[in-house]
Amino acid sequence: MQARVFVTLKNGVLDPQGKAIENALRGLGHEGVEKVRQGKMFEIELADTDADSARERLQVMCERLLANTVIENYRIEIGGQDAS
Amino acid sequence: MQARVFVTLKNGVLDPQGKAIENALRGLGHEGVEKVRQGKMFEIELADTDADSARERLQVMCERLLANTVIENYRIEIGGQDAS
Amino acid sequence: MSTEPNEIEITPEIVAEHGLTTDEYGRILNAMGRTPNRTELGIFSVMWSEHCSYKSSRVWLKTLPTEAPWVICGPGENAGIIDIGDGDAAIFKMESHNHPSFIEPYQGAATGVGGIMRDVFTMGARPVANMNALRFGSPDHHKTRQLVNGVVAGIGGYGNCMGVPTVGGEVNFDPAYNGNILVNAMCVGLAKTDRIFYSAAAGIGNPVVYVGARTGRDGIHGATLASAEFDDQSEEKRPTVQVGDPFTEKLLLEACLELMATDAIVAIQDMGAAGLTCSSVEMADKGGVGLELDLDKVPQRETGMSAYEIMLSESQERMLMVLEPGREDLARQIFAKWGVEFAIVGHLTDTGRFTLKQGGKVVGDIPVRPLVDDAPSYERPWEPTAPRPALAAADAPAPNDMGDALLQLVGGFDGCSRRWIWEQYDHMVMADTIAWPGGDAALVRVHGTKKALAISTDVTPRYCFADPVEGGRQAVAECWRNITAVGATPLAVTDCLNFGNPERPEIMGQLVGCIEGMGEACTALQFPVISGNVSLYNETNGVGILPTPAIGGVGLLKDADQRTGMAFQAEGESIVLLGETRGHLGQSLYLRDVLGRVEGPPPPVDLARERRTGDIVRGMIRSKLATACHDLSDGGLAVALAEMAIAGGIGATIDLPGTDIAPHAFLFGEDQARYLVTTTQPEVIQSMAEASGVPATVLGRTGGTELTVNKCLTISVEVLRDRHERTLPEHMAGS
Amino acid sequence: MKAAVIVFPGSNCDRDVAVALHQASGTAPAMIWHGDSTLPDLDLVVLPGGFSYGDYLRVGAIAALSPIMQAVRRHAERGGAVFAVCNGFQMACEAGLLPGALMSNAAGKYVCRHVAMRVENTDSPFTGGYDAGQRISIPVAHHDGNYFADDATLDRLEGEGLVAFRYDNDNPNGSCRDIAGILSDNRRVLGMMPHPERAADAALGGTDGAAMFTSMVETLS
Ligand SMILES: Nc1ncnc2c1ncn2[C@@H]1O[C@H](COP(=O)(O)OP(=O)(O)O)[C@@H](O)[C@H]1O
Ligand SMILES: [Mg+2]
Repeated sequence: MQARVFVTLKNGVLDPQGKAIENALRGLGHEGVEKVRQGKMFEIELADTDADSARERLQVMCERLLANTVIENYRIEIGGQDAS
Repeated sequence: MQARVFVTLKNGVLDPQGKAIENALRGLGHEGVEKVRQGKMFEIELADTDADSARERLQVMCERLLANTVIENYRIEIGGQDAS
Repeated sequence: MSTEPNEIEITPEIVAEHGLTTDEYGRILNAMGRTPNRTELGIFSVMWSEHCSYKSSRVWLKTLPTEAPWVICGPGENAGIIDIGDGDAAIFKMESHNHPSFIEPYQGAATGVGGIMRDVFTMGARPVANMNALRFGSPDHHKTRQLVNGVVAGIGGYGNCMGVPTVGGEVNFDPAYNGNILVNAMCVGLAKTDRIFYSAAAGIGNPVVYVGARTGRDGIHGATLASAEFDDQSEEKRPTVQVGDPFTEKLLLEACLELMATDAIVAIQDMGAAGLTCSSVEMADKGGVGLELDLDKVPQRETGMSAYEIMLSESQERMLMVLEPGREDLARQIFAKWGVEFAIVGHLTDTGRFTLKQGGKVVGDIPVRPLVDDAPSYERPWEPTAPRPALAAADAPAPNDMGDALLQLVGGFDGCSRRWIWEQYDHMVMADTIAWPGGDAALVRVHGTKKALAISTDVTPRYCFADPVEGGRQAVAECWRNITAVGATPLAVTDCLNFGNPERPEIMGQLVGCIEGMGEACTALQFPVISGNVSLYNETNGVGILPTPAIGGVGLLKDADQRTGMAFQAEGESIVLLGETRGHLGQSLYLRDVLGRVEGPPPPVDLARERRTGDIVRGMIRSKLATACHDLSDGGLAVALAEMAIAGGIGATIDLPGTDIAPHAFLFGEDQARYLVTTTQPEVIQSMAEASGVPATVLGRTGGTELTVNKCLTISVEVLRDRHERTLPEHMAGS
Repeated sequence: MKAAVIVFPGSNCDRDVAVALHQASGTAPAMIWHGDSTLPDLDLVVLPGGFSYGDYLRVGAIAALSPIMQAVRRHAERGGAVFAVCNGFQMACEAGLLPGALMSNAAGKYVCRHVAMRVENTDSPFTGGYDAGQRISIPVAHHDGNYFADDATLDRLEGEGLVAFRYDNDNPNGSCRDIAGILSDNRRVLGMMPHPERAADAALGGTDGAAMFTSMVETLS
C-alpha cells in the first residue's frame, strides 16, 4: 500500500527556507510570488493492505518520528486519499 | 491563487534521507515499512488569477530554481488540482 | 540500458559512443584476441579514458620531481605520503570534480569532497583537513551565484558532516570559467608510518570484499564524461549525477579505521571514478594477480542491474579490499557494528585475468596486464605559448587616486575577503586548527603533539595564461611562500592540473609549459610532487578555461608555538619588506582591476632568490624575531599591508624608499619572493638579511587606526575592512 | 567526576569534548556507544556535537530514538547532569529533555564562527564559573541552531531563569530572544548551540569556554 505524509511548519513558525526561496524567485523576476512555505513529503510503501490500520500506524510514525509537533503539522494521504 | 509544487528524486537516484528514515522506522518496530522516499513540497501563493498562466510560470520556476531536473522530478498542483 | 544484452555486435557507433578511437579499438581487439562483449568494451573504455589512463598527460607528468628523503610514497597510489617524524605520516591528494559540479553544484562538489577523503583514508589515514580550490565565471554571469551557492554548500555539507575541518582554499572569478567552473578538493590525513595500507592485491585465493554503499545506476560513464568537452547539449544529455551520502561515508571511515587497526587487510582501494572496474583492475594489476568477481554478490540498490551497469556504476561511499584468509568474520563484525554493508564478492586467482560472473555465467574475461599496460599514451602535438611583450612603464599609468585604487583591489572579487565562503565550512572541528582560513597557510596540529601541518593551495591562472612556464613556477613558489610565511618547512605538494582540450596544440602547449615550470620550481625548492590529478577538456563550445594548475602544498612546523600569523600584533613595531622590488605590473591585479587591462608578461620567478628569501624569513619567524609575517602576492605591497592591518585591527604609517620605481608600481607591483614582517628588532632583521644577500627595507611602523603611505594614501582600517568584507556577502545576497 | 560521552553514528565532536573534559578533570571520560541501553553510575553525561544519523529527516531526531537515550532520560530524571552541545542540544529537544526545537538558521546557511554571548544564569553546575552578565566569545558551527519555542514556554524559561546564554548582539541563526543555551527545570540539563570545547585551549583562539569544564568538575564530582 502506498501512502504519502506531508509535514509542514505550523502557522506562526518562521520558515527561513521558504522565505529564502521566495526571495530567490523574486530575484529571478517572478514578481507575483506572494508567499512560499517549504514542507516535506514522504512517500511510504507499506506492507499493510488495510487502509485503516495503515493510517493508524502512520499516525504513530508521524507522532514519534516524521514530524516534530512542537513546530510541525502533518497530513496523511493513503493511496491518493486524504486522511486525518 | 494557491499552488503546490512537489519535488521528488528521480527513480534510481540515491535518497540517503529516505533510507535513514526507513531504517529508523524499522528500528521503532514498524516492520511493514518497505520503502521511504523523501521529497520536498512548496506551497506557493501567486498573484495570478489565471490557472494556465500560473502553471506556465510555475514550470519556469521549477526548471530554474525549485528542482534540479538532473536528479529531480517535479509536479505542479494548482488550487488542489494536479497539473503538468 | 539494462535490457540491452551483453553479447552485441560492436559497431563503430558503439565504439565511438564509448569515447574510443578506431585505433584504440584495434588495441582492444589485439589485447582480447577476440571481439569484446558490451561489458568488456565498457571496462576498456573507462580504463582507457583520459580520467583513468592519463593518456595525454602521462609522458609529461613523468618529468615532475617526486622524490625527497622524507617522501614515503609518491604518485601512483591513492594518495602521496610524507614522513613528518616520530612515526607520523601525512597523506594527501587533490582532485577535481569540475563537470559534475557545473551540472549539479551541490551534489557535484559534495561528492568531490567525499571522493578525495576516501583516497586518503583508504591508505590508513584519518583525514584531518580539507582544502578547496574554486574557479567561477564572471560574478555577474547569470549562473555564477547559483553555482557559488551550491558548490560552497556542497563542500560544507559533506566535510562538516564528516567532521573534518575545511581549513582553506582559494577562489577566482573570471569569464573564462563561465561555462566550466573548477572545483578542486584536497584532503590531508594522518597515519602512523608502520600502519599504511596499499592497493596491491596478494595471496591467490584471498577473498575480495566489498564494503560501503550499495551499487546503483549512478553516474555511469562519469569517467568518460570527465574526459569529454562540454557543448550546449551537455545539459540536455543530463548524465545521472551521484548524490553524496556523507553519513554513510563517516561510518565507512570509522569502520575502515577500526579494521585497519587489526591485521586483516592485505590491500584496499576506494571506488572512485569507474568504480568497481578501476578498483579491481588496479588492485589486480599492482599485485600481478588475477581477480574473479561474482556480480550476484555485489550489494545492489536496484533490481535488474546488468553486468555493464554494475561494473561502470560510480555510486559513492564504497571500498574494495583483499582480506587475509580467515579474517572475514572479524571484518564482517566491525562493519556490522557500524551498520555498513559488507560482502565477499570474489577472490584472487593465478590466471592473470579479470573474470566476471553473473547468474553462473562468465560475462566478462579480460587479461589484466594488457588492460593496464596497453592503455594508449599520446605525445600530442603542442605549441609553446608566444611570449608577451614587456609592458612599458608608461603603459601602466598611476591611478587617479592611490587610496581608491587600493580599495578597489581589496574589495575586488579576486582580492576581497573569502569569509562568506569559509564561515560556511566547519574549520574548527577536531579542535586542532590553530590557524584558520584567512591567513597565508592554515595550520592544523598533529593531535596530541606540538607539531602542526601547514597547508596552502595556490595558482594564479592569469599568469599561467600569459606564460605557462612562468605561471607554473609561480604557482609552486607562491604555495611554498605561503607555507613559509607561517613558519613551517614546506615538504611536498599535490596538484590538480585543469586545462582545456589537449587535442588542440595551443592547449597542450599550456599543459606542457605549466608542468615544465612546476617541475623546475619543485626541484629548486625541494618540494616534490607526491600525488595529483589531471582534468582536461574543460571547454565549452571550443572556449577553454585559463590554464589552472592548482598546487596544494603541505609543510611541517615542529613546534606550533613558533608559528606566526599575518595580523599586526602591536603598535609601534617596525615593518620590514624582505626581497627585491622592481615594480612589475604586467598581469598584475592592479592592471586588470584598476586599469581594466590584461597585458604583459607575468612577474618572473627567480627560484634561487625565492629559496634564499624564504629560508631566512622562516628563521626569523622561528626565532620570534618576526612578530607577524605575510607574503606578497596579488595586489603587491599595498594589498599585503592592508590585509595585515585589517587582520590585526591596527594601522600603520610607512614611507616608500627613494628609488626610481614609480610609487604606484612600488605599491601594486607583483614582484615575487617578497614578504612583509613586523618586528621590534629591525636592525637584527636587516643585518641577518643582508648577510644572506636578501634586501631588507624598513618601511615604517604599525600603529593608529589608519593605514598611511606617506605622499600616497591614508585610509582608515575600518574602511579597508568594510570594503574587504562587504563584496561577497553583498553580491551573494543579490544587491 | 565520573563522566561519559555518548557516541552516536555520525557524532564528530565526541573526541573534542572528551579532550576538554580530560584536561579539566585529569581523567578521560568513558566513551559509550549509542547502541547500549544502560549507563553506568555517572555524574555527567555528554551529548556531543556532530551529525548523528547524518541529521537526516530533522537534526537530532533519529538519535533521540537510540536505545541509549532511554537510559539518558532515566539519568536525567534521577537528577543526573547532562551537557548537550550543538547536535546534543538538538537531540535533547527532540527527546523531550529540554523544551522547544532547533530549526534551520534564518540565513539558510551553515555558520562557523566565534559569537559574542552573555552568561545569563550562573546558578547551575555548568555556568558557576562565570559572573552573571559576563560577556564571552565561543564558536558556533551549525546549520540548525535557530531555537524556537512558543511564547508561553519562552516566558517561562525567562521567568524561571532557565536561559543560560544569550547571543550578545551577535545572533548567528535567528533564534528566539537571542537564546544560545537553556537549562532544564532542575538546572541539571544544559543544552547549548555554541561549542565551549573549542574554546578551552589558547592555541585554538580563546579560552572563554574553559570555565564551563572546570565548573562541571568542581560541582559534579
Ligand atoms: N574556497 C575557500 N575555502 C576556504 N578558505 C578559502 C577559500 N578561498 C580562500 N580562502 C582563504 O582565504 C585566504 C586568502 O586566500 P588567498 O588570497 O588565495 O591567499 P594567498 O594570497 O595567501 O594565497 C586564505 O587563508 C585562504 O585559505
Ligand atoms: Mg599568502
